[in-house]
Amino acid sequence: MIRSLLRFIDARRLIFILVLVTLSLPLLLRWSVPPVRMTAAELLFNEIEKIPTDVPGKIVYLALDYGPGTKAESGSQAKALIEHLMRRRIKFLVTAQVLDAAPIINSIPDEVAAGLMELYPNEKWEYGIDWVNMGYTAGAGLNIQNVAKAASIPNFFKRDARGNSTAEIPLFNGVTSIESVSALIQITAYVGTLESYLQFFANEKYRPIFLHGCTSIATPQSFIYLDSGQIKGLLEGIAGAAWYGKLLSDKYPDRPVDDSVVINTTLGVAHLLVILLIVAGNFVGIFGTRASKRRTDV
Amino acid sequence: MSTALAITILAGISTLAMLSFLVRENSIYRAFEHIFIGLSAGLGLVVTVRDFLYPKILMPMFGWDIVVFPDGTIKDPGHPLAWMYAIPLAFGLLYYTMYFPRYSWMARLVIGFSFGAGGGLAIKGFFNEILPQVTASFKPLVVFDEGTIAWMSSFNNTVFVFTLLCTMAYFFFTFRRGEALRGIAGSGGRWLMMVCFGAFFGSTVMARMAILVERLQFLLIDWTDALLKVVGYV
Amino acid sequence: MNGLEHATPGALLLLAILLSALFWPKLWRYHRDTVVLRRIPGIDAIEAAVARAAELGRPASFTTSLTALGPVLYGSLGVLRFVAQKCAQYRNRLLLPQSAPDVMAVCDQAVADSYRSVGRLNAVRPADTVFLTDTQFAFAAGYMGLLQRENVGAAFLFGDFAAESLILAEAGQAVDAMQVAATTSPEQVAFFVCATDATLIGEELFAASGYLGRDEEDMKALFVQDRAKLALLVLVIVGVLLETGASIFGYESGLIQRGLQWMPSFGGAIVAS
Amino acid sequence: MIRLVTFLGGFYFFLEFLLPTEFFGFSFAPYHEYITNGIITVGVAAIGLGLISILRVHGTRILKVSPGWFPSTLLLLSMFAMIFATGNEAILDRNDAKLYERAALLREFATLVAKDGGTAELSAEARTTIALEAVETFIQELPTSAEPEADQSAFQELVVAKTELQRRIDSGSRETLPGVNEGLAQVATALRAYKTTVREASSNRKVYNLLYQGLWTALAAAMFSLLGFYIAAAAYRAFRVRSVESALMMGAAVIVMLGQIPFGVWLYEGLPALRSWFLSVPSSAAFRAIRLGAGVAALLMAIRMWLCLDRKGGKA
Repeated sequence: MIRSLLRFIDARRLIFILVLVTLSLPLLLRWSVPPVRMTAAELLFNEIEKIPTDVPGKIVYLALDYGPGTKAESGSQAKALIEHLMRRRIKFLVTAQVLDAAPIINSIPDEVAAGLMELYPNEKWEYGIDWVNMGYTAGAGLNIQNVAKAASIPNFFKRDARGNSTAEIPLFNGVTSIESVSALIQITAYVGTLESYLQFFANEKYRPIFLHGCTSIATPQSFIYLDSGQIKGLLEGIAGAAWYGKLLSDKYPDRPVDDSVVINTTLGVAHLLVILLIVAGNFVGIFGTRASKRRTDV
Repeated sequence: MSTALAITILAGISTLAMLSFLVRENSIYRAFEHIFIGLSAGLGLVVTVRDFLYPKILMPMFGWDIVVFPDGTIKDPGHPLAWMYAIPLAFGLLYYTMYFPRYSWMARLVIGFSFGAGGGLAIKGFFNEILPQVTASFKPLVVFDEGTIAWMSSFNNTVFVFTLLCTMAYFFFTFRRGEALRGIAGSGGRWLMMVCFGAFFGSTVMARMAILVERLQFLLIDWTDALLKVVGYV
Repeated sequence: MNGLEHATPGALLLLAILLSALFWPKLWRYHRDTVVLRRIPGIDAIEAAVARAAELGRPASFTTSLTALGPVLYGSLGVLRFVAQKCAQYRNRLLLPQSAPDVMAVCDQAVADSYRSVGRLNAVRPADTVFLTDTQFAFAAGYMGLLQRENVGAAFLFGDFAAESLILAEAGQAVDAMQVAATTSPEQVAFFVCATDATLIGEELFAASGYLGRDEEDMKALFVQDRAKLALLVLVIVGVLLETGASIFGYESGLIQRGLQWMPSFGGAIVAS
Repeated sequence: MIRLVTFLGGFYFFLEFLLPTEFFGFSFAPYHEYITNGIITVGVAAIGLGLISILRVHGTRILKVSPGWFPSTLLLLSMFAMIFATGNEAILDRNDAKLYERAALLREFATLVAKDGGTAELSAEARTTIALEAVETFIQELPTSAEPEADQSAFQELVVAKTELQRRIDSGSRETLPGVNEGLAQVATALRAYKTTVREASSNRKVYNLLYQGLWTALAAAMFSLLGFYIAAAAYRAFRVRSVESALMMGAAVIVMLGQIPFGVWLYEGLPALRSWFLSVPSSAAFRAIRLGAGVAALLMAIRMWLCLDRKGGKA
């Protein structure tokens, strides 16, 4: 029985088990190691801090262009940023130019708001007052251009994702053209979506400050825009989100440990495991208990 | 039980079924695999009709897109030549002759046509996609910053160009005897490629693991919560 | 510079140079005997894999994954024909997991032709062309299951791949099949290198059928491909030198770009790229 | 023959590329979309092939009750279920959309009449009555009783808007058309809100959500997450130091991995920067080189496809 089991668990399956265990444990124990300092994320944090909250008719334009596939990375970024905006009572509208984001942008602000109201029972964050969801709009760059050129953003959208006409939404009081947008925050897992904003989200006179969150794969490209000053702050993958969470916790000490830090730790562990496996593989290769199957040849 | 709850439960079961392949190919995996394929096939079919065939082809073809005001004045006359869509549609139907050996040569016509179209498009594609990448690689080997040499960017550009050229050189298949240089450049290019593949592999680990973590979170937290709800519910 | 939507004199000139070897081989002093082929290990693996599958009495499989009808598919078809011929000769089954209907039609034709060419047309089994679906991961799931259940001995992965690449390759690993992969998408090469026995990188995919054939025409095709590339290489070098010069001597940069984009006006219309 | 057809297939795109946007007053632009759609249609027409193949393979398997008949049954069932659910959703969407479009059209007409009154054939009054009657009939067609499972308050709002509009029609004249227009707008909004709740509550939507979110999306995500396991297995197997090449590959991979995790900087602070350099300088260069080479090869292959230059490859 046991012998047959051992025979069944070959190197391959052993690895699978290892992966499963090493990833599940930190998640369950909510184990968190202090994240690495991310200067780009700090830039973003400070930009949000700079946004004035007393000027009426100003909104932040939050574009979440990612699908379920990158929920762990982009999702954590979105949560952290939305929490920051809500805590500072900065009004924002959320929208997406990719279809798979449609359900996400509908649910995420609700979740964050619910969490905050749990934490502060005597405060209130309401849809239509603190944020509004404009839903998915097709047409990518073209559509973005129209928004930027529109004389009145509420009139351009006409109706929000939940079917209410923008005229009746209190958040839009005093909101006119793109000049009412104090900042654009774009979080994406898709190539080219940031570019379409960089190209089109501005008019002759005014361009809001651009803030960006990207997946770890895309960091090198995104850094080019940070260097060129086209974006003023950047969240790099989960690491960026984690450091952002740390910054939030520093400012709001009563804040519970957030997912991003846990996920960040988990992913760190996952990487260590992979590196460990590489080392182990080489040991096996050298001391040939089981020589590699066939020579991998390019 | 509410729909949302049902969805979560079902999603969890589907996830486990797929992951069960890691242990070994089993009947549950097989069942869900076939369901998955069935759903995708159905979805693909409907989406094609809903998003392309109906609105872009059939509606104009039959003039369903013509809009008339209540007093009979025409608002949108549609396109007079839209009926011509019938031609490519009929031509495309020749694909189905492949099931009748006697007429299968007709299918070859359509296939030929499609290849031709693909070829024509690709020519344009080269100038639209590849050419910009070519010109984008024209990087100055020496970069000046207010009169002084910017060493870092100069170095980066040099490495970039060197890698580019070596890698391109690696892909020469034919050569005349005694062109050793290209061979050397080639093997250099091959090494650089390996570095690049390794680097990309490394950076992809993050993305893939992130997805796995997201799924595990779903299973360990959302799904278990849902299960408990159901248990409490029953 | 942005891509060119429409041809410009500069672009046409470039096109002419790139195609010159195709239409006037003599221009490049083409002579069959002067052409020596560099060895591509992956190529030899193709035949070895088919043979191995036959020895083990396990079917072979050939997939183009989600590759659409186009040059890449066209290039892969050459290899498919070769593999199909060998399978026909070895009296071995060849599975074709398919994702797109029109591609399926094309592959069926190719297989039928190659079976006919070795006089075993009646051995073609329509049921071995398995249409899965065009959804990335549904296709991958189907492919995994198929390889397991049919216990495939050799798997060929040719074409454009995306994230599914590693899933497909690991499916082959799981049944210990000998795998040869070729892809033009560099992002996926790394995974194929890790999980398959032989990987053709980038344009080697286009060269593969030439290597397998090795007759006059193939040689010429490879020669042409190389010369076009040589022209491009030279273009890059010139461009780099010009830019370097621009940054040293301070004359205006981007000369070639402008050259490529320059457009005389027809009928009064000025055309930007 | 085949050669000719093949040539024709590519000819348009080549010509479209060859000719500038405007060539002695002639331009493809207005036709481009139509022609492209036409060419796409040819490929789309093949969609049935996949369906036939599926029905053939799995149908026979079921009929013969040969091994694997059960999964095949599931496959066909789920396929038809999806076709039904999604198709039904699409049709319902279409019907709702028709109502909204109708309202929009009526509004446009009302504004038109209010603005420039009569036409050559019809007097302003006649057109006004036509407009009002059209709105009247439109109101008739609106839902009169609330669906039981729908949001009742939304329906009440619709009723209110309706009665208001009715009032405006009854006292309708060309001058009051703008008012009618406004009323229509309110009705349209209320209608949309109500319809949304109806659809949300519909059983078809529930089935669709179960199939789409419960199964399809979940299955796709699960497949995607398999990569997490596989990438680990691949790392174990493949990164063995056998040659300079594999050593380089391994080295780069490890550096990049260490560069993107919190533990990395414990070893060396420079790692993240190093990672970024690796990815942005040598990697992107090598990638580009591969793309360029493949691009040129593809270009040549395209030409040969288009002109049927070779016996080999995919000669149809």
